[in-house]
Formats: sequence, C-alpha cells, structure tokens
Amino acid sequence: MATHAHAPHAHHAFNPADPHGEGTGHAHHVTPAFTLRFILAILLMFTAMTVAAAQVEIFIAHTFNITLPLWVNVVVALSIATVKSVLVLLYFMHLKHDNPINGIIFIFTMIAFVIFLTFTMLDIGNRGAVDRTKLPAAVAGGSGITVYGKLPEWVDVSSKAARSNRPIIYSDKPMFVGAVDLRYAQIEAPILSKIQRPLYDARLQELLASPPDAAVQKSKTDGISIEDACKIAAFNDTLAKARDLAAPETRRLMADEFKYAVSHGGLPHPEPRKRLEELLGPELFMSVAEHAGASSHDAHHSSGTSSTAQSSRAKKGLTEGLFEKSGSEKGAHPAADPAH
Amino acid sequence: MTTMDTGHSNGLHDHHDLPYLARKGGVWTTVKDWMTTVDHKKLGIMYLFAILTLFFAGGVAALLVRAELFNPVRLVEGTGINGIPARYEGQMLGQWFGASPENPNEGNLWYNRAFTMHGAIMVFMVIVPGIPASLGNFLLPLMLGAKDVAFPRLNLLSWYVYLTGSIFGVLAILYHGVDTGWTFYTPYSTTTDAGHWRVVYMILAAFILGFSSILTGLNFVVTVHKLRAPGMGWFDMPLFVWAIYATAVIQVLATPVIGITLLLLIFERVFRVGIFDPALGGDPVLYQHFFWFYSHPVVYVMILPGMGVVSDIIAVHSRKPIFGYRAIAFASLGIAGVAFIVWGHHMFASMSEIGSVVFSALTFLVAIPTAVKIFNWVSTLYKGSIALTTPMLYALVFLFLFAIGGLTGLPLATLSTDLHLHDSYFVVAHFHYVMFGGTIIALLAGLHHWWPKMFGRNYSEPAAKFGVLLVFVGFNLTFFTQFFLGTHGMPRRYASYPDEFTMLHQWSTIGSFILGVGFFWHLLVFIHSLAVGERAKENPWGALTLEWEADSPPSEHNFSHEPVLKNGPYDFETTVPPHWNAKDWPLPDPAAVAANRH
Amino acid sequence: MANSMNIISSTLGFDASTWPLHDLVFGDRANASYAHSSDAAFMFILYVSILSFILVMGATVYFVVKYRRIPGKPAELSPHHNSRLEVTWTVIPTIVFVAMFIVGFKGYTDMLVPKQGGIEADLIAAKWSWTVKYSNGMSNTAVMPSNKFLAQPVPVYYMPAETPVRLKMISKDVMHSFWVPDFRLKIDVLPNRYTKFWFETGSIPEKADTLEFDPASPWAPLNGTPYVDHWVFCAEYCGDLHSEMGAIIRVIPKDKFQWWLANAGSADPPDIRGERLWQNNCISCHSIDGSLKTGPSWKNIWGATHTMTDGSKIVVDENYLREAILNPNAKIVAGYAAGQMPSFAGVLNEQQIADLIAFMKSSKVTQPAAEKPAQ
Amino acid sequence: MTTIDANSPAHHGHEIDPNKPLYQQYKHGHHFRNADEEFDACKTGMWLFLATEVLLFAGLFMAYTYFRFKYPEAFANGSQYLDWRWGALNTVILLISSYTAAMAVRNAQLNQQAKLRLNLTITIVCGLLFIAIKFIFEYLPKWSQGKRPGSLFSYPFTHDAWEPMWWSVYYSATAIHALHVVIGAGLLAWCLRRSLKRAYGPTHYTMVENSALYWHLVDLIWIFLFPLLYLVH
Repeated sequence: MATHAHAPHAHHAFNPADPHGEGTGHAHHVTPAFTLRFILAILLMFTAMTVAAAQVEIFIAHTFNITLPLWVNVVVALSIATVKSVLVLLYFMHLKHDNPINGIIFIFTMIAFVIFLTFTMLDIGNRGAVDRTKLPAAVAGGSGITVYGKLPEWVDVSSKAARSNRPIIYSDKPMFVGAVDLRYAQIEAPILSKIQRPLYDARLQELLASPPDAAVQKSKTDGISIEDACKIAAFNDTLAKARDLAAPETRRLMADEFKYAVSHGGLPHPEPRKRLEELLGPELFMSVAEHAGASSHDAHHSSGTSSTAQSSRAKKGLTEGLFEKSGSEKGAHPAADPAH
Repeated sequence: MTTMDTGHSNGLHDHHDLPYLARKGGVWTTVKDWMTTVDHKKLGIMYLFAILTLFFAGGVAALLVRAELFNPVRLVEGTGINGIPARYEGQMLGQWFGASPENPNEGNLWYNRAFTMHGAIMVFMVIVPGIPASLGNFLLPLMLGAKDVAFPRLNLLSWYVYLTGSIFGVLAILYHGVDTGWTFYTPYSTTTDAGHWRVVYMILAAFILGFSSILTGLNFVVTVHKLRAPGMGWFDMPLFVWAIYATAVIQVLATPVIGITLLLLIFERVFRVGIFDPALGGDPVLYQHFFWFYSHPVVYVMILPGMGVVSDIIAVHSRKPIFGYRAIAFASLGIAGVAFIVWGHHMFASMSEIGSVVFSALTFLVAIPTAVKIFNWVSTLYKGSIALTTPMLYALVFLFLFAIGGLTGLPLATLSTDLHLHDSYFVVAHFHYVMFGGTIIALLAGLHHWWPKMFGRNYSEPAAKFGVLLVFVGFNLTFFTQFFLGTHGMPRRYASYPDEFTMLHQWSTIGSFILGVGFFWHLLVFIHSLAVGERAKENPWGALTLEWEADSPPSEHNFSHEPVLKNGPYDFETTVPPHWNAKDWPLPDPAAVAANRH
Repeated sequence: MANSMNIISSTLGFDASTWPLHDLVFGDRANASYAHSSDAAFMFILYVSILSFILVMGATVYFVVKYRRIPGKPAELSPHHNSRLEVTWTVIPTIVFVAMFIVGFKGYTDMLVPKQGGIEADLIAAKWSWTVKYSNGMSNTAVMPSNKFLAQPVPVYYMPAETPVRLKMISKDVMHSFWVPDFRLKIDVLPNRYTKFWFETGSIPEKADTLEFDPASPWAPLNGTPYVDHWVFCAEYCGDLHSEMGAIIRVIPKDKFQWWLANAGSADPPDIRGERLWQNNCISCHSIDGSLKTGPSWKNIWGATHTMTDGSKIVVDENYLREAILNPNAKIVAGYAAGQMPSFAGVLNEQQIADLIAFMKSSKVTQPAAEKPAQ
Repeated sequence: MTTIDANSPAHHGHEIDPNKPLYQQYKHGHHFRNADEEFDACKTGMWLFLATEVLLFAGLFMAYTYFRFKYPEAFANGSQYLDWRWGALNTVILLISSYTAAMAVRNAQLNQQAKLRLNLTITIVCGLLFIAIKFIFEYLPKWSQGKRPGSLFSYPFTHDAWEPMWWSVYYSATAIHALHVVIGAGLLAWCLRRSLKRAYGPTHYTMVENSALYWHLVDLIWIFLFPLLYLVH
C-alpha cells in the first residue's frame, strides 16, 4: 500500500504514554490530610456564619423593628454558600490539581445553569411590561410609523402612512415602560387565604365607601377605574395586616409544633388553636377548622376505569370542578383556595 | 489512510479477528452473545433495528393521521356534547374505534392519540437517538481508530435503558395511547385521562429515554477526548466525529432538564403538587420554559449528526477535501452553543414582550453557522469528481430539503410573522423539512454509505435510486403543500378543517402514502441485500477515514493493530485509499497539489 | 446609527397585499391594520429566501452536472478554503438577518399597542368554546355552523366596522390560543393571567353578503345587513374537540351593531338581563344583601318606603326607580350624599332600565344570598 | 456507576493470584492504553455525569426562584415553619461525611486499608443519619400536621394562600436530594464491600474516587438548599 503519502495533518510527535498531548492529568495528586481538615474547619465556620447572619436579622427585626429588604438575606446566604461550594470543588473534589478538562466541564455546566435561570426569569419578570396606556402611539393604534426626532427630507413618510393607513407618531418616548397587568389579573380575583379573605372584604368596603386620595391618584396615573385602584390598595393592606397577625402566630407555632407533634402523633397544638380562635372569632374559626379537615383528594383523581367514554366524562367532571373552584366569575385563579 | 501493519485483513488465528457478525455456536449462544455484548458495533446494529422498527410504528401513526385528514368529515345526525341535537363527525378513526352519537368525541380523541403517538415515538424514540446511537455507536470508535467506546458496559446499560423506555412507550400505546401531544403541555397533560396511568407511562418513557441519551452522550464525549488514534489531533477527525461530539455535549447539558421536568410532571399528575398547575398556583408557561430548554437544543441533537454524515458523504463521493474544514467544525460547536439561548421562540404567543424580543434576536444567531455549512458543502462540490451514488443522491436531497427547512425557519424567528404562523401547518411543514428532510434523510444517506461496512454486503444501486425518487417526490408532495395550508390559516392538531383547505390536505395525504411506499421499498432493498446481496469490498467508495481501514464487516476488535494516523480524513489529492492501488484512484500531480496548497 | 435605524423603521409602512405571490401565499382576506406590516415582513423574507435558494440549488445542480465523475480522471484542484469568501458569506447573511429582525420587531409592536377608543370586551375560553362578554354584560350569540367542519353551534361575535376592539382574555381550564388568521395574530389564552388581543375591524365592501334571519326570530330587524366574517381558531391543542373550537367574528355596520348590542340576549328573561346589567354597572355602589355601600342597598327594595333627605317618604316603584337611574340627584335617600351617582341617561336604554327593575323585583333581591360574616 | 468503573478482574478473564492484593491484580480495559488513561477517562466521565446532576437540580432551583419571586409572602412564612436547627445539624453531618469521603480517597491512594474502611463507614453512617433526621424530625411531623405539597395540603393555620406551593417546592427539592443521598450511600457501601477484599489501592481506586465525587456533589447541592429553604425569609 502507498504508505509514502504526504502527511500534513500528522504533525504531532507521537508519545505512546500521551498520544494526544493532552496530558494524562495529575490524577494521582494526594491531598495532604491537614488541607482536608483545614477546609472542613472553614466550611463549618461558614455554616455557623450563615446561620448567625439569619438569626441576627430576625433579632434586629424583632427588637429594633428594623426589617431589612428581602434581598439582603438572600445575597448574604448565597454568597457564603458559593464560597463553601468553591472550597469543596477545589479541595474535596480535587479540581485544583486535576486534569483541567474536568474543571472546564463544570464551568460549562454552570454557564448552562445560569442561562436557564436568567433567561427564564427574563420572561417571567417582565410580564405585561408594555404599558399600553403610556405609549404615545397608543392613541393612534400600533406603533404607527414612529419618527424619533428629525428625518431627512428624502424619506417620504406621509405617503407611506397614507398607503398603509397607519399614523405617523413623532415620539421621543421609550418603547417599553413598566406596567402591572399581572397584578390587575390578581386584583380581579384576589388570592386570599381563609384568614385574609374577611380582612380584604372589610378593607375594600371601607376604601370603596371613601376612596383615599392615593387610590384616586393611582387611578389617574395608571388609567384604571377607582374601584380597581381601591382593590389594589385593599389587597396590599390585607397582605400587610395578615403578615402582622401571622408573625407572632408563626413564631409560636414554629417553636411548639416539633416537640408537641412528636409527643402527640402530629396533632395540631391546642395553644395556637385558642389564640387563632380569639383572632378570627368563633364562627369563622369553625369554618376554617372544618375546612382544614376536608379530604384533599379530588374526585377525578381517584383511580377510574380505562374506558374512553368514562374517561371523557371524567374530563368533563374535572372541567366543572375547576369552574366551581374558580375564585370568581372572571376565573382569574381557578381553585384559588389551596385548602380544598 | 494506512496503518503500521500491512495486509492483516484475513488472519483468522485469533477468535478476536472473526467478523463481529460471526455466530458463536448455536442460536441460544448467539442470542445470549448479542444480549450481553459490550461491542459498540453490535450495540449500534441493535439500536439501528430498534430505531427502524419504531420508525415504522410512528410512520403508521402518521399515515393514520393523513388518512383521517383526507376527508375527515362524515356528518351524522346525533346528539352533541351539550345534549342538544347536533351533527357529529364520525371520522374514519372514530368509526373504526366506535364513535357514536352518544360519544361523539371519540373520533377526535383517536385522531389526537394518533398524532400524539406519531410525535412521541418519532421524537423521543427515533430521531433523538437516531443517528448518534446507531451510526454513531458503530462508527465513532472505528473512525477514531479505537477498539471500543470509552465505557463499553455503560454503552450496554444505555441500550437497555433505551429498551426499557421504549417498552413503557409501547405500554402507553397498548393502553389506547395518550392524547396529550408529544409536548405534554400543562395543564392539559396533567388533567387529561384523569385516573388512568397511561399518560404517566408515556411521560416515564420520555424520562427514561432521556437517561439513555445522557449516557450515550457522556460516553461519546469521553471517547473522543481519550481514545483518538495516535497522531490524530482534533483537526484530523472526520467531520462526522465533530458533529457527534457537539451532539454529545448538548445531550449531556440539556437532557437533565427534561429529566427533572418530566419528574415534576409525574409528581403533578400523581400527587398534584401544583408546580405547573395554575389551579394550584403553578404556571403552565414555566413548564414551557422547562420543556423547551431541553427540547430546543435537542433539535440540534437531531440535526447535527445529519450534518456530519452529509459532510463526510459529500467529500467522499466528490473526491474533494471538504471546503473550509475548520469552519464546518466550529459551526457545529457554534450551533451547539447557540442552541441553549434560543428556546423562547417556541413561546412568542405566551411569553412576555421583552422576552419575545430578546429570544427573537438570539434565534437569528442559529441561522448564521447553518448558512455557512450549506455554503461550504456546495463549494466542496466545485471542481469535484462527483459520482451520483445512492448516498450522494441522498446527500443532495438533504441539501435541497434542509435548505427549504432552514429558510422557512426565518419567518418563524421573526416576531410579527411568527405570531401568525406559530402552531399552524407552516410550523408542521417547517420542522418536517428539518427533522425528516434533514435527520431521517441523512440517516438514509449514512445507512447507504456505510451499509457495506456494517453488513459486508452490497445493495442493488438501481433499486435504491428508485427508492430515492419515491421518497423525494412523496416528501415534497406531503409537506410543501402544508406551507400553504399554514399561511392560509390551518391550525395544527386539527382533526378536521374548513372546506377551503380540502384540496391541499388531500394532495398532502396522497404524498404521504407515496412516501410510505418509498420507505417500504427501501426496506425491501435492504432485506434483499442482507439475503442475497454480493459480498462488499473493504472500501467500496475509496474513502480515507479509518473505518474503511477495517474489514467489511469489521473484525471483533476493529483493527488487529492500533492504526496510526498518516493523513487527514479528506486528503483525496495525496492519498490512495486503503485496500486499493494507485491505478484505481489516480492522483493528481504531487507538484501541482503542493502548489495548490500554498 | 440612530438616524439610520430611524430611516429603516420609518420605511416599514408597506402594504404588501399587492405584491407578487402575496395572494398565492396568504389569500386576499388580510384585515386589521397590522396585518399588512406582518405580510410585508413575510414577503420580504420570502423573496430573500427564494433568491438564496435558487442561488444555492442552481450552483449545486450546475456543479453536479459539470463535474460528474469520469473514471480514471482525478478531481481538478481547487483551494481548500478561502478566508475572504467565507467571511463574506458569513457577514452578508448576518446583515440580512438583522434587517429581518427589525422588520419583525416593528410589526410586533404594532400588534401589541392597541388603539384607544372603540369597544372593549372580555373573552373567556373554556373547553371547547369561546365566550365574549361585551361591556354591557351581553355575551355573544351562537349559530349552527354553515361550514360542515364544525359540529357544535359556533359562537358569533358581532363587531362594529372600522372600530378598534380590545379583548381581555382568560381561560377557565387549559391553555388555548386565540387565532384570527385574517388578522395574522394569535395570542395564547392562559388560565392564570390575562392576555390581551386587539384589532381594528376593516370597512365592509360593497358586494358583501347580507344577513338573512327567519322573520319570526328576534334578529329579523338585522335582515339585509351586509357583513364580513373572519374565522377564529384555537391554535393551542386543548383536547378532544380542539378542532371544534372555532368561532366567527362577524363585522357589521356600526349602527346595526349598536342595535344588536342593545337587544342581544333578548332570549333571556328580563331579570337575568337585569342582573347582568347590575353586575356591570351598579354592583360597586348597590349591594343586594343589605351590606352598606356608596348607595342604598337593593335588599327588599321593591315596594319598600324610603325616607328622603327632605323628610318626605316615597314608595319604591317603577317611576321612582326610572327617575333614580336617569336623574339620580333629583331625590336623595336620607343618609346618603348627593352627587355620588352619575346619570345613566344614554347609557341604559328603556329596555335595559326595564330589565334592571325586573331584577329588583326578582327573588334574588328579595331573598338575598347567604349573609357575609359580620364585620 | 459500576459500569463507569471498569474494575472486575474476572471480566478480563485472567486468573486471580491469592498472594497479591486484589487491587494489584487489576487489569485496565483492553481498549485503553494504560491504567492512567482509563482512570482519567472514568473520572472525566464521572464529571460529565455530575454535570447532568447539577442541571437536574437546576430545574428545582428554577422552580424555587420563580415561586419565591411570585409568592414572596408564602415563602417567607413557609421557611419559618422549618426549624433551622435541624437544617444546620444536617449540614454539619454532610460536611463531615464529605470530609471523610475525601479522606477515604486519600487512604486508598496511600494504601491505608484500615483507615479506608473506617472513613467509608463513617461517611455511610453520616448519610443514613442525614436521612433519618430528615424523615423522622422533618417530614413526619410536617406531613402529619397537613403541611403537604399542593392539593394534599391541609394545614389549618395557613397565613398565606400559596403556602402549598412552598411545600411543593420544599418536598420536591429535598426529596430528590434525599434520593441522591441514598444513591451515594449505596455507591459507598459497594466500595466498602469491595475494600474488604482490598480491591482499592494506590494503583487502582477509580470506584472510590468516583463515589466520593458523587458524594461531594450531594453535599454541594445541600450547601445551597440549606440557606435557601431554612434561612432565607
């Protein structure tokens, strides 16, 4: 056979131990025991730190009544976690002395991870971001033929506008400005727990009876009806009030439930029961209690038969079920109440 | 390409040098041998048969769908679903499976099951594993000059995982099939068929098949990194290997997400945890993000290996060094990278405005490397010595169909036009041109190209070429009409349609049956070849990549000595193909070649 | 750069309906103002695609024929790569793609931003039908389909011609997608949040079909009205009757639409129509369960005796109620402020006022629903 | 994972010499050039597998992020139902086990067979301890009080309508993590069993290395789950 071929591609000096010049990796680097112990110590220390940070926040919140914004807590906790994980990766998982390809694999994994989170939140964080009432074009419909600033003479906008029956809009406003469609959807049928519902109804009555200036102002700026503005206000007030009611309850429950549950086979504690009864008033409390007792299994999920006719009927049953559960005629949140 | 040793091909002193297809004793021994083999070649062959079988199953479902749409409406007086007197559609499928005035949905229900089965089988069981698991498994180590993939037993495990997944899928079909659509969109998929497990089986099938895909990809990445023949640098690899490598990277990085998605979907159905269920506070659009983060990259899992196959075939059959080797190689990696940031274009109709705009802009990025590849293939033909063999014909068919598929992708990436075309027959036609006209056609091309190597027998060229004709005509008749259906407003997944669409639908159905005949024809050609086909030469096409070095069919351990690379995969100008003499494949004047290089 | 963007964006006003191949691809039913820019974008892409396809395939066929294999003759020599060439065919497509993106983005903003004025309506999707609720509480009608592909009665949405229409859409069960091919727009209808869809109906051509109802039907007055129909499809797979989930947007002249809107749902009993009106107009100020709101509660209002601010007593009857609706500040019930309630003259017609009164007489108001918890 | 680890002398059909410890009899896969290359390949394969595991959990972190963003109240309340002390205890346990796992690899490299067994045992015990705490002191009481995911939720004293979503995320994430702890413990148990036969030593300890890597990943995930579920509020 013709073995004398000119071989432009085979320019590697061939080394049997390392045929690709990739290095066999320093696979057999032995990490000193001291390093491992030291890393463990640091990791435990960081664990203590992150716990302490959270406790400190709770402490100042309850004594000085200073509530830090939510993100502070998140950022602190996550940055500590990141440091810890990097230590584990470098020393426990030997990335520091390993064949670089393994590290590269992990980096690409992290990139994919970050892409997944950021791009998904990019969508979910911007729903209803186009505020239809704030665009200069809105009056005319569509973005029209928007002219930002001055056009050169030779661009004949008007005739094009005439031909395509679209308006000319002279604008310097940005295309996207923040808006609250998603919240309107919630306002139409506010999502409220058994405790929040009466608070909300009461508050809404008050507000509707005499709409506060803030609401009137909001209705003007957002171009919504005063009633909607009141609903938004009532919704926020309710959340705030429910939170205030919740805080002591929750802390108390958190402290009690574990030992009580273990000793009493998981019965809810009578103490918080009493306090909640005072809180809600007897009849509402009764409704809550029996509601909570209700079975959580929906008819359409009990194992049925395989016949298609039956299952299609089951489907209809499900649909109706959703209707019954739907929070309001608008049905913005079918089955809004989770205690079902 | 040539090895250190010479003329080893027929030395049968060691049982390792038997052809891998050779039977070891009786039937039971042979069956046991195949069921427990860790030989990448046998696994590749088993994958191939499983995939082709499932391909025919999915094809039958598709023909049912098309037959239904030929004339879907046979109105019968009866009682409508509201109990009021109404006409109901006793469709063909409905009548087969007992639609009645009391149960008028039946016809549509069976139609929905048919297209769901078609989609689920074709995507999860055929196209995704298609080329990598069958051709990839068989050829990758051979092309790298390795004895096997890096983790042979993992490879076997992956095969059995694939088998398990497919069995679950078949189970779902035996339970009358599911009607969720292959995308399992919530909340429909979590609420339909309430109280029956068949949907869970189907989801489970997809979940398990995902694992098989992960293990295969993992195996291939390590193989390419560690088991290249001595002297084979990254840019001495055949482009098929580059494509498989890019594919494997996507498989490893994207598939786990569908794993967790389907897991949560099963929780959703069984426990109603509510993460995707709006009734409980979840969000169906979140499900779409989860789903498409996998299912868009997986589109490139489907098409990249096809591109690799075509790159190799075009170079071999026009005897030209592939034009712009590095450009094609990097384009593969580029596509693999961009694949992860464009999934949102499946959701323009349900996503936030800003998200849509960003994803639309990013989506166009995919078109650039794709265009580059096409240009490179065409210019490889320039001044070639082109033989219109069956593989080459299929490669050219691929070029034709894939170009249409790619170009029709542009209006789907464009915001304003996509809002009209999304979920219409335009989309159906588009992805069939890419998935079918791309992947399946490339699989056929590769199958015909490497058939002599895999089974050691030749097929009848004229018969195969007739098959090409049938497939080409049938395919275009089936799917080109659907572009017009889409732009005129025919929605996807409809069991019936307004009268104005009748003509186009009927042409499409006729085409689909021609297509079916074409594939049946190919099946006959293959069976004929296996039965009475003449023995194949080691290197019928005069190719230079390492797999042609081995015998046809290859011996158990591929090469009796580890081959060492002497020249690149496409140096047709300087190298006489292995197993041939200079007079069979005359070379141009070396001086001119050297001049041409610089 | 900004200026060139400016020029591009301001030259995208094309009406593609007259361009070659347009009718072959889309038919001639394009409607709504943004449909034209969408079509223009598509045709632009189509022309570019056809051109490049011809180039690529032409070259392929030419090479295959010209350089077919001749046994015993090796391939001619040619460069293995050409950086300038490769850069060119990377850059040119990129530029074209950027242009496509801009065109699409422009059309997209047209589709997003609704025109003010016109009418608003709620659209409620459920398996397997679309319901449109108009601002006065009336909802759409349904007719047996003339087109044989629909087996169910198909909903018909009457819309006024040459008017912007804004739909606020929500689904009751699974995901649906509201698609009007003639408008080139589809928006998904989700179960957990509102999505919006707007369009501006076109004018009605001279030789349009005309409505023909059986003279006995309540719609008889509409006979002879010219109309234009647009198909509505559900584009998001939603189950058994997904393909049955069609509807018709029927555009009729404005005045006819006003008549229809006022008389829609006449089939229902008056108190039901009245309840709808109450829900849409009065509920925010008038309860029917006795709870206090801005205005007097309607609980047991029929035949009750109200004391006015001036001390006079009035028995609630049709005339008092009609006056209270049309001229609310003439008489103010004691304990309530004047000037709170707007006049509904011109908002509610006589028929609707009668319906409201019928509702006030009905058992719903005289024996109201369960008490709310004490507040 | 045993399939990634190519160690079974029988597989390569060559006789076992009782005088030599098992790890010295190990012959690397016939398709690799030398044991080093095989070890490297197996490790890279393991890292790729870990990549898939990370992205598997990416979905759960995504769900957490989204629903925390959507229902901040519910998540604030929800995390207050959890007792950070159990979380912290479990974190410490996992960190220690991670340390012993790393030590086990070291022992194998240095042929300290007794210590290898000891460290492997400690690691497994820690894993089981983690599971025990999780189920007995966290899942059991919460579940029995009706603090359950989604539609199963029946806790009477909710302060926010969306607390079921919090529990859905909590149970999905921790349960899948717990499953991984069990798998990891299983792998290490396999290592322990083989190490009784002195199967691992300086020249061959692939399985120990890979199992340890897997165990560290489980630890890594928990390092993030702990603050997100227990501390952030």
